[in-house]
Amino acid sequence: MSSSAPASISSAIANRLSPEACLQIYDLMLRARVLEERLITMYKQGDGFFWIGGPGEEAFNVPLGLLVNKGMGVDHDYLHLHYRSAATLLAMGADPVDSLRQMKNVATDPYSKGRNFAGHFSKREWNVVPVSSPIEVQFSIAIGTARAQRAGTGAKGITIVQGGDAGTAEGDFATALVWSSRKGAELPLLMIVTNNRYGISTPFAGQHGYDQISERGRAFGMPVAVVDGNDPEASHAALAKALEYVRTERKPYLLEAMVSRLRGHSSASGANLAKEEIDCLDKFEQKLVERSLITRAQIDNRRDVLTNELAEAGKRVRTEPAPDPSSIFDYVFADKNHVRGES
Amino acid sequence: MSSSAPASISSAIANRLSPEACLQIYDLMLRARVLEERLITMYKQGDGFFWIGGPGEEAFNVPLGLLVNKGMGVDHDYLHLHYRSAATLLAMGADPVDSLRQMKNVATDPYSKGRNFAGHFSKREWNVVPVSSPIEVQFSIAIGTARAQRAGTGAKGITIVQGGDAGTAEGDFATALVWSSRKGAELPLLMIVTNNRYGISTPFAGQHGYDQISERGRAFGMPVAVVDGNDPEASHAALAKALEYVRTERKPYLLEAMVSRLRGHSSASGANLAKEEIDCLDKFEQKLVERSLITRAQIDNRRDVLTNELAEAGKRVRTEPAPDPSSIFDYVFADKNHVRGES
Amino acid sequence: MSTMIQAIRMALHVGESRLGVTDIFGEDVGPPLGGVFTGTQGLKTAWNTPLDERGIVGMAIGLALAGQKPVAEIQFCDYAFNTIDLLKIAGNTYWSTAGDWNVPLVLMTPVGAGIRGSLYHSHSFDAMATRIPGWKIVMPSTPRDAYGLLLSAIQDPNPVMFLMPKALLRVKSKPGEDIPGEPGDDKRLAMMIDAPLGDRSAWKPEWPDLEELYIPIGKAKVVREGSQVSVLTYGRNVLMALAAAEELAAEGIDAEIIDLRSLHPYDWDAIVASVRKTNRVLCVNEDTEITNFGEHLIRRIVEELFYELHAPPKLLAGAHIPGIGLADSLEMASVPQTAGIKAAIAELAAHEP
Amino acid sequence: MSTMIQAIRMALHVGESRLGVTDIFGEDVGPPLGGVFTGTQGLKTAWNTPLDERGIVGMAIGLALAGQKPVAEIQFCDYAFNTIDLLKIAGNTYWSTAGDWNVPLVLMTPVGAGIRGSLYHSHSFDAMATRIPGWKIVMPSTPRDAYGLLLSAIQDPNPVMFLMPKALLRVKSKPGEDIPGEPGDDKRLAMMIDAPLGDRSAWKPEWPDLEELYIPIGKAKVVREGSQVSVLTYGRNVLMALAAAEELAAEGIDAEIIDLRSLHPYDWDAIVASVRKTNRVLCVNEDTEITNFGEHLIRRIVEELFYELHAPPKLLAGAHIPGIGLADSLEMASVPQTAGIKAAIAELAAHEP
Ligand SMILES: Cc1ncc(C[n+]2csc(CCOP(=O)(O)OP(=O)(O)O)c2C)c(N)n1
Ligand SMILES: Cc1ncc(C[n+]2csc(CCOP(=O)(O)OP(=O)(O)O)c2C)c(N)n1
Ligand SMILES: [Mg+2]
Ligand SMILES: [Mg+2]
Repeated sequence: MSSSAPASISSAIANRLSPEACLQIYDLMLRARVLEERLITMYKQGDGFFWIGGPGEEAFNVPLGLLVNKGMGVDHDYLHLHYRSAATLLAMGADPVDSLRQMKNVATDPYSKGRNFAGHFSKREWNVVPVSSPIEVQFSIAIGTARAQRAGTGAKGITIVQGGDAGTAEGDFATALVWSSRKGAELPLLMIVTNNRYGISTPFAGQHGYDQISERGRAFGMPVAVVDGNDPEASHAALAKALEYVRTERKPYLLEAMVSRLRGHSSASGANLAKEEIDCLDKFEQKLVERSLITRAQIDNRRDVLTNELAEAGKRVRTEPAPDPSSIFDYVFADKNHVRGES
Repeated sequence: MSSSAPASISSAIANRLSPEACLQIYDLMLRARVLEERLITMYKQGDGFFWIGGPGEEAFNVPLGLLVNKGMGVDHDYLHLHYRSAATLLAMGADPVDSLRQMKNVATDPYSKGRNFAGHFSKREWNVVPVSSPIEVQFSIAIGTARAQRAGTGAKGITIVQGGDAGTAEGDFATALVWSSRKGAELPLLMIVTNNRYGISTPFAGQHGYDQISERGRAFGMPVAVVDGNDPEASHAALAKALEYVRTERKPYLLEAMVSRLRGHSSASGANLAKEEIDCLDKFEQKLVERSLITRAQIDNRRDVLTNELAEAGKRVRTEPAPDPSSIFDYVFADKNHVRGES
Repeated sequence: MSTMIQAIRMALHVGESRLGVTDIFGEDVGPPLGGVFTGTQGLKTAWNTPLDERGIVGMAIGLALAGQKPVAEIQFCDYAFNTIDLLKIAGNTYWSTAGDWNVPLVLMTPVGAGIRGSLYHSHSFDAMATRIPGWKIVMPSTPRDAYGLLLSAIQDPNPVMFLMPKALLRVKSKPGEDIPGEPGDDKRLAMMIDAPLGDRSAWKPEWPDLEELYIPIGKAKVVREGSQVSVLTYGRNVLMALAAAEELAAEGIDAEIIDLRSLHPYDWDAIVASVRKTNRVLCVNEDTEITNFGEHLIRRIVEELFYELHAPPKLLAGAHIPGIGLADSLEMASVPQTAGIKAAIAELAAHEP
Repeated sequence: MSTMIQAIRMALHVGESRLGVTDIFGEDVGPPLGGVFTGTQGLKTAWNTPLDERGIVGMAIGLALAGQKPVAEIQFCDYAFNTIDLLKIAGNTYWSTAGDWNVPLVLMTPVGAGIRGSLYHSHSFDAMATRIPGWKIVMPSTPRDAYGLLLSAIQDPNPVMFLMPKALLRVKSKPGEDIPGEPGDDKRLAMMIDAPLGDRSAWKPEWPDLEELYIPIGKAKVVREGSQVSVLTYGRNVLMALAAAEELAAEGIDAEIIDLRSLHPYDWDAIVASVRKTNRVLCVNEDTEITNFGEHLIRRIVEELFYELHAPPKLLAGAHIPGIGLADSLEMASVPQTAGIKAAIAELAAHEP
């Protein structure tokens, strides 16, 4: 995934991670997958009104979560994610049960207190900027956190923004390209496009004038790369390289990850398995088995354990209270400047 | 101005136009310049509230007006211009006195009946789409007239859209790039950026990540070119080439013209002469004198004649009626479908 | 007996096959999906756009200027708020050019709450839309009105916004409110014009032969005659107001329910006639309650009919909060519900000057 | 004696030198121009952005989230209509995250008619702004209020919109309304803080040492006490209403003029007190008259104070047309003028129940 060469030729050997790293990534990928499956089950059982998430993006989103400089404030990385980022949050250490709470829209949902859809994360403690439903606006907002971290400020963190392929047609994507690359005022911004080749029902083909969206970064003088987002080792390497560049150069980088959409767009389209898509989890399991880092039995057992854990958690969440009707008037105006550390 | 080479190396010889063509272009450039000077004088004498226009763009805008396939409907070219396009309109045959009328905001102003600023043209008879003040929106609207002329429709006209350099930072510029280059659904759209290296007071340097804005077209697979907009022959050649491509291929083309801003941004910044800028009219006069196509005496005489004509016209326009207050309620809703030929 | 979304689809079919509609477009509007609510399935001029609302509105304006007849969709009105400047241009072009260029386009977009859509699938657009001069704004509450208003919108030489009450899209028409030409049997209609699940590449709709029906823009409909209170409403709230009125009838309270159908221009004569009769007014809509279209109606009623009023006019609207929360309890508390409408009508009826 | 634009510049200086303002930005906000109205000349944190309003608003939100204190400018509110979705996000983030992230930013933008600005330099923004929950909205009518409201906006942990009445930016403050610390002599002040014409690369402002002054957001000001009619207005129309009231005083009509100053939250107590006293209400603003903020005020007054009213409340606002025409005759006919305000007050005063 060098800035000139396509993903395919990136040497698999070069990207190989240690057995420990592989197993850590695998376990997080599995946790993320099991979480999404639980959320879909909850939806189908009427324990939530709408599901949207990231099954098929775990191989890319888990390494992203592991490579983040996690924390609060400009010395850590700001994350402007979208609604397929559960794996990234889990890799950062989020409690999957909190996702069940948001799905069930109970008052205990820590991300929105039952106000927002599943996958709409917000965690100031970790610089996870609120996920909002409008496509691509995060690209216009990310330039602001990035400016607070620009060269000369001494800030150690950078800003990472992520969105889908279809969304790059919004002007906000161009806004991020233009504002982050101004000569002499470049921003430490990693722009990630997770390309699953669909916008809801609309295929990539016929909506774009190029084969790879990352080509759009070249005119702005920024490094661009494409990576196989179904390969966690390649993704880890591509992310490490991109992050290294942005951290040291304090300049923008555009990374495109080719990923799968395993359960279709959302519950609105049925959330059924898309058999034609590559399953990064299957692929990685095979690899780990071939490398004899894990056995089928261990895999099946681990999956059962995690599945049962979340099934039990789901039952508990069912018993948690719905938000109070009068709470709709809470949090319209702040009386403290929380983002400035007041509390 | 080939899609790879910079403007500079485009051979002057190759671009040479016939004496007749040169003199026609020169006379139109002069008419346009004299018109702008009259408008500025009107502003300074209190015969108008605001001036904005195109002194310094005549060498590019006149050839544009001459090369347009002028007329009404999809078999002719649609023009989505901005507020510096008087020279293009004059080259198409517009009456300069109508510009004085809009400047003086009298009821006889054919473009807006005293409602809009100078330079805000509208002429359905010639497919001149209304110029509106918001920067860059014409790029989002132009894709619509272009779609009505796309390959397969049999339409003979194409769509031409023009805007400034700073305005390309708006998402609408990206919208035109994305929508016009969709594979299999390309649009016959010539996008022109007249780059005067300023947005009001803000210099080009420091606001962009590239040296030439036209670079942004490459990722979309469209031909791009840069031309010296102070050279009418080079501009004529660059436009002829671009138009030829769009007319035959029915695909988009991005042309950047480097132009001067001879009177600053507008009357808001004084409309005084910017001595540091190249004056395309002076340059072309020298050339024509060198080629002995015209004499200094003829030039001075011609300028006097045109100046006096417009001075006289300005006096007449002063006597024309102001719009009636009650007319503010006219033309809120149409009762006929004019754009469909009803009248 | 069709649903509103089927009625819209049939109107678009008539539009593209007989009324000169050239382009029906938006995100996921073309095959294979035919719209997130199925409104554009099986239409021959329907196509998918890039994910760019500004491009969609710009495309519609440009097509209109080029003498085409575009019908554009913004997938949810929640996502139209980055295009207000372009909507204003569509509305001001005829005026700014003093009659040179009119802009005949139709913009469709689903609005309102009622589907547990959380912050970004619950917005209303009526207050925003009525603030944009040069547009005509319509919003049906029945499939038949949807069909007739959409045909009128397509024929209009001006920009017309067609607001689709999300919660009513799958509600079936009442007996006697058929669309002229549709088969009486709704199973049959579904077989004919609803795309099958799964692969549809081979599917073609079989259109009933429909007659044209034009509901004039600017005419309200008295959906329930009454003598004591005038309820001025539209879209989803019409059904709630009717339900409330029926319950109140049992209690001897007689409310008149007016479905405005057109928000701009609106039917002032119908409002005046009703207020002169009942002397009491309730405006109901789902949009947030500060700078709300119902407040315009009340302001004008007060200015012109002050001495006709036997009680202070009342507005029942959405809470003035930044969003509509996902949880049942939150959505119900955020926008008017039948019980609240019933209480408001009863209070007004009981009010003695 | 400063002008409003000088007062704004001085407030921004206090903001960046004492109150933690980190970024003042927008189109032509930085050197050399320092703002199309000179509001940001000589400020050390002022910088020029690309010509992209969406980027400007997004930048402001992002900076706020990162704990900075941004003051962003949209050059004319006429050009903010492609950012409404982002303004809504600034307003709903604290709510949607149930208190996790507040968004402390200030957005300044010039509004209103009065300078023959034609279609795109005459827009009002008060109706649009009051429709976006989660924002505080202020609009001064004097230099001193501009100074004090802007300092309060900078200190507020929420998004605050600071609407600058274009026509008043160069109006000088009245005696006794000085900004604490400014030199009495206005020539002197100009010498100190106005950038010279021509080359300014070497110029540095000499700031007076200013005291902080906070005009609380949410408090109106009774600018003229009166007994017969309450005029609720703000911005440019305050001066017109005062002029009208002075003329009417000579004719024995005694109007009370209330400058709301804050549009959201607004000072309901002040309104109630005035209406209880005068029993007659006139709302005046320049925004288009359908779905207008003045209609909200009238709706609430009617709902809560119906029996206090001795005359139908009246709204004087901009004509509901797609734009404001350039010609004198057109602009004057499109928005309220002193004569019209005077006539409306007189009519209300003369009205007998
Ligand atoms: C501004 C906006 N327009 C439309 C939508 C409705 N919508 C939700 S997801 C989606 C498709 C997004 O596709 P892409 O950007 O490729 O991301 P993906 O879902 O494929 O990961 C659309 C159109 C939206 N949420 N926001
Ligand atoms: C959307 C919008 N934002 C801001 C303005 C104010 N404005 C008018 S011209 C201008 C600068 C345009 O610069 P450029 O695009 O380079 O065109 P030029 O005037 O230099 O030809 C600005 C900011 C506007 N008219 N529209
Ligand atoms: Mg996608
Ligand atoms: Mg320029």
